[in-house]
Amino acid sequence: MLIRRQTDIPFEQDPAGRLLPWIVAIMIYLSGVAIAGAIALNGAVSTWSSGLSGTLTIQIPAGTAFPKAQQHADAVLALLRKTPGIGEARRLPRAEVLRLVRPWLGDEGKGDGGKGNGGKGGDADAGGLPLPILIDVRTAAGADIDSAALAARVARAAPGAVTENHARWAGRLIGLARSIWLVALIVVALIGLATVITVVFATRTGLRIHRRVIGLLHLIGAHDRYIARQFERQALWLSLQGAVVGVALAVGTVFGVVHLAGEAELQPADAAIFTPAQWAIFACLPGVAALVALLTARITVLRTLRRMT
Amino acid sequence: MLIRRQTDIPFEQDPAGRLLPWIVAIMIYLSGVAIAGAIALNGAVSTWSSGLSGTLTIQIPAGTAFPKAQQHADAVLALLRKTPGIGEARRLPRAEVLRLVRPWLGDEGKGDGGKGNGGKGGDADAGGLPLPILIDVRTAAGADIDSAALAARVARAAPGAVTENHARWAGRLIGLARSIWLVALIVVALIGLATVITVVFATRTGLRIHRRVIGLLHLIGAHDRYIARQFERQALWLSLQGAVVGVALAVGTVFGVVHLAGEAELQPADAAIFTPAQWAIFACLPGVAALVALLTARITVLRTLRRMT
Amino acid sequence: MRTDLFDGEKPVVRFDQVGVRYGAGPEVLRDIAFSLEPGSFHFLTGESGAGKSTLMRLIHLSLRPTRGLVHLFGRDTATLPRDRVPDLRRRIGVVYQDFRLLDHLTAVDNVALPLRVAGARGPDVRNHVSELLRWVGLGERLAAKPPTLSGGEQQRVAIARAVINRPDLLLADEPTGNVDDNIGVRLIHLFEELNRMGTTVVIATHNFGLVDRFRYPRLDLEDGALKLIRTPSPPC
Amino acid sequence: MRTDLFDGEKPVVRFDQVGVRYGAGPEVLRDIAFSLEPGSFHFLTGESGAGKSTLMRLIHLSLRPTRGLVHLFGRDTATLPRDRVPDLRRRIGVVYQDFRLLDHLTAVDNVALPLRVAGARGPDVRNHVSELLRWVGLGERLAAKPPTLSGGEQQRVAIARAVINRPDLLLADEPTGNVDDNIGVRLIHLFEELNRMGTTVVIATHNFGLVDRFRYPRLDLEDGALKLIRTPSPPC
Ligand SMILES: Nc1ncnc2c1ncn2[C@@H]1O[C@H](COP(=O)(O)OP(=O)(O)OP(=O)(O)O)[C@@H](O)[C@H]1O
Ligand SMILES: Nc1ncnc2c1ncn2[C@@H]1O[C@H](COP(=O)(O)OP(=O)(O)OP(=O)(O)O)[C@@H](O)[C@H]1O
Ligand SMILES: [Mg+2]
Ligand SMILES: [Mg+2]
Repeated sequence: MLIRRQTDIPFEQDPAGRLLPWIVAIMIYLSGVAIAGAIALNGAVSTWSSGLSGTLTIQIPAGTAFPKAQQHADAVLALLRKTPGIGEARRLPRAEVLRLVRPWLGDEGKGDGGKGNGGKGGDADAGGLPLPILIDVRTAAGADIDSAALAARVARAAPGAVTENHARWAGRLIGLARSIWLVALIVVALIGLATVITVVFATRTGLRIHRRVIGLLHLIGAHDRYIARQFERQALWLSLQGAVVGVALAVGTVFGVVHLAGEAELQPADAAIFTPAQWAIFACLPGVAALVALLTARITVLRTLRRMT
Repeated sequence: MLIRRQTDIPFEQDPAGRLLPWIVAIMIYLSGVAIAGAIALNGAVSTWSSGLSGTLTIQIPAGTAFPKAQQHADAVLALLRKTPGIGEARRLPRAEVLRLVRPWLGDEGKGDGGKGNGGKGGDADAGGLPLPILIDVRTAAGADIDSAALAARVARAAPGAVTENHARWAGRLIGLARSIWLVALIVVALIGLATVITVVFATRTGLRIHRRVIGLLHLIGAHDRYIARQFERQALWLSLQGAVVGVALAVGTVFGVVHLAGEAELQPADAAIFTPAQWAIFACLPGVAALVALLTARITVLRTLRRMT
Repeated sequence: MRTDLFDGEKPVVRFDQVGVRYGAGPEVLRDIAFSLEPGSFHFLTGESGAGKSTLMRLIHLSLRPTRGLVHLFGRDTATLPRDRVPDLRRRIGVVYQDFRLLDHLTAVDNVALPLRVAGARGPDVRNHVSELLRWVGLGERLAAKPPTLSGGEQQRVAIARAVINRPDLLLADEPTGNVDDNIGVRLIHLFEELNRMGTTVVIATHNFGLVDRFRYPRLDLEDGALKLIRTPSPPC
Repeated sequence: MRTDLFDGEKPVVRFDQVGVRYGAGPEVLRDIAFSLEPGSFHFLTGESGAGKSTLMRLIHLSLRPTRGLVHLFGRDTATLPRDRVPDLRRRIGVVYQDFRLLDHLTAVDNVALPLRVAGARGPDVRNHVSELLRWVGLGERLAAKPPTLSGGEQQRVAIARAVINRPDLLLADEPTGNVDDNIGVRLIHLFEELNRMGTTVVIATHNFGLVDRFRYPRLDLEDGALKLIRTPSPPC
């Protein structure tokens, strides 16, 4: 083409060209991190609610002082089987008990019997402490158990046994998690709003900076759409740039945090906290941001032009 | 004054006038909330570290099966007193034990003896369960206790006693809290950066929009400072507006969350999570934002003008 | 060419009792009634502030009359929908009193702009544009951007842009204010060339040297009223 | 007044072998050497693109010469620190070829701008400004903003702004391009008035009617060189 394919509107010199992508990148980064946090929290909450709510754990102490721990455990299991409203009761295998106890004991709990071993009646011990027997109780769906009464009966059947009601505790945690989730949503919404306002700002600014150019294009016989299209493309391109950078950094951060959390044994290292569908949210983020920017620019320009006559 | 005290630069029609305060308000709101979260978390962490780190808790079961709980407790206390490296060991008063146990038991734990009371040898009971005796152990500063060996000796002195090593557990929690704190700091820093970029953007934009006006003022004999001052005032005023709104909303949100957390008994309703000094941070936020905006505008304008000759 | 656009020899412009008032001010134009036949050539005169630019703006639809009717190419512009305006404007070339060039485009691109907006492309376009710029004496400054052009050079680029797509109607507002009389005469010759090919021409000017020299009929504005002054002798 | 500023009758402007080249282009001005004595009055002529506006820009320090020395009010401008430039500029009034009015200020505020920038305040200022605007024929349009003024009206506001603070040096670039000859003559009279009070005046123009009528010495630019053309008879 011999007449250069320049835009009629000289966006190159606009401050938006250099600064808008950075603002969008930061915004998208922050919302990416917030979304990741919300997803992770959501996963944890649903694990808790499915795994724990409506559940009791009975802890039966073992060791030198409790030679009858095994009988007590059997007695408790028998008692539970007779109790109406109890769906399932099972003794946790030793490995799982060890895993649950480990954070409370530190690295010594990881394998060897340790010094000062005083355990006899219980299972294997951890760091010199006899491992208690844990019974996981799942209440039947919809059943309303009087947990205090049950706890008393359990304590009678197995002296020293402690009944923990996870449902209440988990309910509270879930409630707290829900509010944090809500805060994350609000944060994402606010960041989205700030991004939209920034795009509107950049577009209005562009309209102001290029007012004379636009006025002249109008006078020369350009349609509104002809002008709007150039602004749309600009907004699309700038915010796409920023969004891609922001999402990349956010995904990097999430990977880093997941890695660190695995190192700190806060969660199983091999667990996939994000499903492919959830990763897809991140993949979509730049597209969504760019589309929002495009539409924001179009609407802003067409409205402004209509007012210009 | 007969010649109207107008600004030479017609900022009134700028998009920044309508949009910048909103962007700043959102930014300041988000950083306000992040700062509040960080402060609350910091408070919790310092409570944990001062209250828990270097600390063990020994739990001695009580109830029908343990008629000798009192003797066991005395034996453990005697043992601890002989152990080198132990700074202090005290039995927790009943009220405190009740408070600690309460979240695990629900509302029943709040006072009456409850039905199915099987307790005899222990203190008062909670929801039908005998309250265990808790001994709080503070290690001497700098002492390195072999907690596994100690736990084994305690278990021998008081069968059924469980030794919890808070130091490890709390250390992990504190580590996690520190990383969350770090994330909050990064978020605040990023939001601050985004705000600065936005102010730079608005200022550069203003310089572009009013390029001809500025050029003419220059030609007519205006000093750079004369022009910069007008931009500074504008940036100061717009960001102050936004920052005040943002801080007000953030403080409102924090109050709301504190109130909700109090309702949910997640923390004592009467506890002041923020000290006056910490509230002062919020009071300072608009001033800091406005000052940053002013300086950003000044630097941006003077640098740009110097390039304009 | 484009004779089909003249809508059966209807006047290109027809004003009926047109009045214009800016805001709450006095009427700048009062009871203006005239029509421009296809292929006519007029000077528009009147002292500074008489309303010449205002009249041009009315014809170009960038200003709506306070009262009265403006017909353009046979159409009543009062009932014209907004999105039909660009098509009418593409048939009008305008030289603005303040040029209104785009600072970021070269002289060539500025002149080619009306063609681009109308969708024209190709090598012919560029050759045509370069040739026209050479004709107005800017052969050396084809790739210069307006801020690097002198006042008179800018004015000539503005004129080239107005005539590049051989408009049906040419409105030139003070097109010779920044050039000396030699160039002024040359520019009027350009307009005459265009006029010979069918374009209706209206030139607002203060330069009575040119008016006297070319002797085209004058539309004269005085006290808001328009008077047609015909000069008996034909153009020289 | 302000005779102290003339630095012992040193020339107001002195050029020594000044050359200007824009970018990598040819030299627009070559070996320019002249000086303007305090209280002198010159026309600056030359065809479109000869370099008149460029010369004005050099004097006003908005363009640095490629080579040679420019002295202003007795000072070498090459060694002048950046923050001293505004003070020199305040002693120069300029009428730009493209007016450069501020669209958001009224005619009065536009004209008062140089006084404001220099820190002047008070009712005298406004009276003085209004009187001057009345003198150039804009008594009815004191509160109008430039976009609502006609081309010629804008030009006269620009002139009023250039002369409001009785500059030591007045540079007017094509100040009569948008007004008819009656007003043009009136404006030259205004400049003469100023000149009589000590201001050095340089007027760039294409209007040879005015040049011939007022017969002040002409600085003529041709092929980048400057020639002084003195007209024998005194101004009428
Ligand atoms: N937008 C506006 N609002 C208010 N008044 C206006 C506006 N535009 C023009 N005027 C006034 O209308 C009158 C006619 O203006 P116009 O520009 O049509 O004059 P003109 O004949 O082109 O003058 P010139 O030869 O000086 O360019 C002038 O007095 C001007 O001040
Ligand atoms: N910034 C610039 N960059 C490059 N070339 C320039 C620049 N400014 C002016 N020129 C060129 O320098 C020459 C002189 O320009 P100048 O504006 O001084 O002419 P002038 O005598 O004022 O003409 P006119 O009467 O048309 O206003 C012209 O050919 C112009 O194109
Ligand atoms: Mg006009
Ligand atoms: Mg010039």
